[in-house]
Amino acid sequence: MTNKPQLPKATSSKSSSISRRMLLGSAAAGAAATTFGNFTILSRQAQAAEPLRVLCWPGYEEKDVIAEFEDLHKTKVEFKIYIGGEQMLQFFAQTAPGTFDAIISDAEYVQKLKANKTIEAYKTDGFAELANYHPKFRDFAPTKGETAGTVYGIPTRFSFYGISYNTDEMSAEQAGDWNSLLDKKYAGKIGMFDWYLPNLGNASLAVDPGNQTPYAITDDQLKKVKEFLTKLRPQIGMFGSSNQPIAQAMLAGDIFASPTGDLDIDLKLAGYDNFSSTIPKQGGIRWQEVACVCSASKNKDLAMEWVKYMTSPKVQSKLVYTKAFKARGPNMKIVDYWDADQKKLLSYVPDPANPGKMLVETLIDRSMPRGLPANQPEQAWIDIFNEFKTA
Amino acid sequence: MRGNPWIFAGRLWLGLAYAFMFLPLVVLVLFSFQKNRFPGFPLQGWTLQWYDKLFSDGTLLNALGNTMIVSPAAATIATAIAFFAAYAFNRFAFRGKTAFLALVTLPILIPPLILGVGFLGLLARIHLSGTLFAVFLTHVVLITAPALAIIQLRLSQMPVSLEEAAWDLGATEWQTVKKVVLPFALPGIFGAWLLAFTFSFDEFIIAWFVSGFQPTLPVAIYSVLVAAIDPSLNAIGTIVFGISCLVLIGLELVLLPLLLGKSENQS
Amino acid sequence: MTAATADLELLSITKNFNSFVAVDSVNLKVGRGEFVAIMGPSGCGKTTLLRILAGLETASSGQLYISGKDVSDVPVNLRSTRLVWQNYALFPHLDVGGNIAFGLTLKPYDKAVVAGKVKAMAELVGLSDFMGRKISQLSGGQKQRVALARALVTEPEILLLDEPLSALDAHLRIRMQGELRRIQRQLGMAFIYVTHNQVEAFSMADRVVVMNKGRIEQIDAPEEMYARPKTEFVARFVGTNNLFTGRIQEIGHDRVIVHCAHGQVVVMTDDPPPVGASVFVVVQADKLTPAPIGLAGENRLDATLRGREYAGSHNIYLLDLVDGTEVKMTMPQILPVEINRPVTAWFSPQNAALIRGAA
Amino acid sequence: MSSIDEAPPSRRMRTPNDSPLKVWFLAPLGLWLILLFLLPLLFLLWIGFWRVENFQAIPDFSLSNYTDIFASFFSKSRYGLAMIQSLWVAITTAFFATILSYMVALSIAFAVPARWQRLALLLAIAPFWSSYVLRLYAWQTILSRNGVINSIMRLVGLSDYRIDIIYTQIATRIGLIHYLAPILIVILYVSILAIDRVLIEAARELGCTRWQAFTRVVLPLSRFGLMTAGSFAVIVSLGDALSGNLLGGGAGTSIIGKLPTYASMIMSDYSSSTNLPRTSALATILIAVMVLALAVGFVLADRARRRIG
Repeated sequence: MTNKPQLPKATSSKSSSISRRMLLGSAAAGAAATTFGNFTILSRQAQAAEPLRVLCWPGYEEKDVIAEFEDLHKTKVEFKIYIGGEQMLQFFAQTAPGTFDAIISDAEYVQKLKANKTIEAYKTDGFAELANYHPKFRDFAPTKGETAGTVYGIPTRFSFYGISYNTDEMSAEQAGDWNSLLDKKYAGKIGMFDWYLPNLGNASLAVDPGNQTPYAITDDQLKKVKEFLTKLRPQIGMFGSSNQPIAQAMLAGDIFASPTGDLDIDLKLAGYDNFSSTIPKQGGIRWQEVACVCSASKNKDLAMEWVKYMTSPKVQSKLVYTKAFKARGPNMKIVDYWDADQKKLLSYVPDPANPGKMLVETLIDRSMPRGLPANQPEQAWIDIFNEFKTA
Repeated sequence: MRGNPWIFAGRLWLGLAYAFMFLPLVVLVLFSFQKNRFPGFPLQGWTLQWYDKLFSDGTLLNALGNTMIVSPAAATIATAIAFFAAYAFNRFAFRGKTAFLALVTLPILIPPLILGVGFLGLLARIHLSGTLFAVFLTHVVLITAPALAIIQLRLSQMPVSLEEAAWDLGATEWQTVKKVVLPFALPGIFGAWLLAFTFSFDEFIIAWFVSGFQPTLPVAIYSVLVAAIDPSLNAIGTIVFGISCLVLIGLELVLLPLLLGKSENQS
Repeated sequence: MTAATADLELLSITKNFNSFVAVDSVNLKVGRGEFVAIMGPSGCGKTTLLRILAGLETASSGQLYISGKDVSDVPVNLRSTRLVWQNYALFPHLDVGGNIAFGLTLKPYDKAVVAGKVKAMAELVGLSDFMGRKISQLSGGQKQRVALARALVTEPEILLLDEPLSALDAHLRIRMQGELRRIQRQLGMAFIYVTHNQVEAFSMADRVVVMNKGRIEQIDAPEEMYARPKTEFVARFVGTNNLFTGRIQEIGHDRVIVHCAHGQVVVMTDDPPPVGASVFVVVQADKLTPAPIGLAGENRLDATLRGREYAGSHNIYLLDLVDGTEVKMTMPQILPVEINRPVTAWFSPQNAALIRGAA
Repeated sequence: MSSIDEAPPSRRMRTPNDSPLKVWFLAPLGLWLILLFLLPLLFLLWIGFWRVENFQAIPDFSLSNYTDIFASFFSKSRYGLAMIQSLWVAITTAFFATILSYMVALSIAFAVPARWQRLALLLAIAPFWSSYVLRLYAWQTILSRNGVINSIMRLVGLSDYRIDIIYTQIATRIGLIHYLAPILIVILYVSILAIDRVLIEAARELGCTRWQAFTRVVLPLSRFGLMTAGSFAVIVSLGDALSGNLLGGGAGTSIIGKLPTYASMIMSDYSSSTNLPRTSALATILIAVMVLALAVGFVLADRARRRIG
């Protein structure tokens, strides 16, 4: 409903050159002036040029990532940020059809979006950049369309739920084994992300190393997962609802390790070198985001263009390095846009243990994509997690 | 009174209380000027880089712009609604008055997360979710209760005879409201507006749910906050607190005299 | 007074608050230019009655006529009455001039006309030098004048005043009494003046109305009311009266003998109740004197001196009669009797009045 | 002077003014509340009776969400334990917040010269006007193992002592008390201010010590304010998940155990599963508990008010 996108745009583009005071003043004055304008023109239909509207995790809206697309297509892209797949579904379900043209979804949530018929499959031919994707991201396991050559979503960003740890307190060898977390030394010193899916997935791998389908397990296996978690409970010092509190807790020394992924990237960037991360030998869970096109979009062509844009190595090189998140990109060519430091930080460097492979490739090989419980209802898994939390 | 141990203990306690109240704010402001990327010790030196970062990226400023549209509008409408309602509550007796007042207070008591989901569900059905207008609509609900309380407080200080005098002199009811009640309630209205404004200015959970492509400032802050670790947040926190301090000066001048009943109105 | 010349006429006005009867079938006529004071103890209904006249309350039943027109259902803002409040009820956000002009600015008058009227009124009440003052900067007396001017400038037919002087100090009150009377005469307007202060009522009013429990007890000129109260209530309420309960024992030519508990009392009267009727004998305290030596005859009161109060210009003596009845006697001189000693008081039959008792 | 019955509450009077304004002036508030508060709330309660099929909420009237929740109230999902934790944390938080704020209010009212009281009150409530979330982050920095307090203790050579309360419900309470204090201080200060100073002077005159004057006059007369503040604090604490998540570490330790609060459970359940009806049912249970707490608070406050007379 930005009937006057010019104002904020003008403000932000000039912002570096004018003083803060002026900026505040002009923003306030502009805001006052457009108050009525904004309220009277409420309906989307009233606007001339339809911008592209995207529902996404944080990062995609940052100027570095999207500016080139906007310039190229002479359009404006508007973002609604969500945090967590459930919010995404709610935002989608609770807005008029056609509100969003494209969605960045977690790969496993594509199933739920499909069930709601909110997204549609599209052909992968014409996506030249897919050739540069790591093979694991070319099989589109959770997002494959019903007919050959179609997908519901193409990966754009991913990373791991391996163990991030404080190198002063934990050795690389220990971090390479899920069972080290049970060490008495770490009682109350493990932080955990407050979501059942990655944690139960990791536990599933811990009790059944190398399982290619950690989310499709039998009831017996699930029982073992529960036992593993029960043993883990006294080790947990805190549950974090997002990365920030966990990273803060690591830094403050309140916890020594966390199966939350790669908190070390941000910590290293901040100048704290005593942090690292890895995926234990039993395997670990990987998250990945995919770009989807909404079936009710009136702007599908532009949405497709945007999806294509997001597969480019240059864009991904920025996307995985945003203020919001540090992550990894499925397009292996992104290294061409980085300096040595960035490559090292994001582990796009040769793996000494695996000649001929980059470290990130080893990690990809060792990790399994996050999925939804295949053989049990969601609630059964959530109950296990709740029981674990309240144990 | 001098040397009285109770007074001494009271002042000591007050000092401790202030230390407790301001400690987080001091930390917030301190780390907005520190080089540390994570708030922690030891300190790594002074910098303005986080402010620079904040203002070089238009996102938060845009969000501030959105907030400056929604919050004044919501505060204005809420204050207007609250004034009329407070007048009616103050003047008339009617059945269900207590229940009505309880209903007004309920929105602040229901956890905002719960309310947010409810708002989203309903607004979606009338195709209003995802707009600044939706934020405006819901914020009015949330901030009317405090505004009402302040204006009621002011109106309760108005002698009944003031209105009667106006009627007696030939004023219609509407003329009386306009020419007598409104001027009398003005300090209360002003205080209520400020309070309503700051509530709306700070509110984020509901706004998170119902706002669309134009986030308000707290929503923008939150979307950076949950995802990343960025001391720019301390910078914006400092600025928001600075703005609030300005509002507080307004409060000092208007709201407190009212709350404490030290107004200059006639006996 | 006939209806034709009456400014105001109340016909059995009654006001109930739920089961409580605040005003009980009141009938009253007020003539053109008359100053009527309504008096009574707290809770007697006088203020409610005034508010009914102003239109701030609606009577439960009865009719109200102003200049012959039934205004019972006319709302307050359309009535030609104006009320002056006890607490002044001045608008704190307006200055003196703004307060006085308030009523006029509600109507589409020419500004110059308003200014002229306000100026003239300010002069009448002596506020010309205070027009720009804030209300909070005024003294009590000045506020009172503003309230008066604000009401009068709208040229009402009747001015209603609700204990307007009760918040002023004694000196100012007396000055304002005189001034109110002067203004009332000058404008020839009917004033209805509610007060619980008897001195105020008696010194200003043409007629005094005494109310009790929502009913009118007596309507009379002040002197009449003082000298000849018609009910026990009025007798007790007005002045410093002594009351003796008794029965008519004997009726003479122009006097009756009343049998009281402490003895016989002789009262002069033209209109005696029948023998055996229950009556009250009213004697004002200042009409009691110590009995002259050797006085043998009527209206002797044998008593014991219980106390003395010095009231500046006079002394108040508290006496107990033989049957325990308490009696007050006032006189300028000092009574050379010690406390708890016997004393004999006396009053002339001419100075006593008779009130018929209950039954 | 006119007595009470003579000048009845004139709001009850029938004047020309009676009427239309009452309806017109209350209508905006009423409509706004009904359309934009009651309707969404009822909608939310209603969703609690829906069912979920294939990740979609289907309108229905089924009690299965509630029976499911209560069937596993103390076993599988253990919402019951979380509810007990919530009540324990909320009641103790409210207790401490009320007592501590009362002491602040008393100090302002009695230990600060009259002309500085406004400033003192203003200072006490100023922190309310900064973002709650940011304040919680600041508290995290303060209470952490290597945080502000422990760093300072190390600096002054007290490295043997260390406060270790982050990720316990004590930290949760600190965050909540910091949030509640400004509001409670205002409520309590206003209620203390309403006490007639003459009563206190009279008590002193009658030979009360300062302490007796406090316990026999001030305390009984501020009971209503204390009850109001206390029940407000209980309700806010019950509904808040942020402090428990950020400072309490999601499932902070308390005497009862390492348990999350109920509000925190709702929040994480909501974001974990595609089951809005279940979330709604969970929320409805919380609202019911809050209404109950409010009713208890109301009864207590009313009793306190009656005792004051």
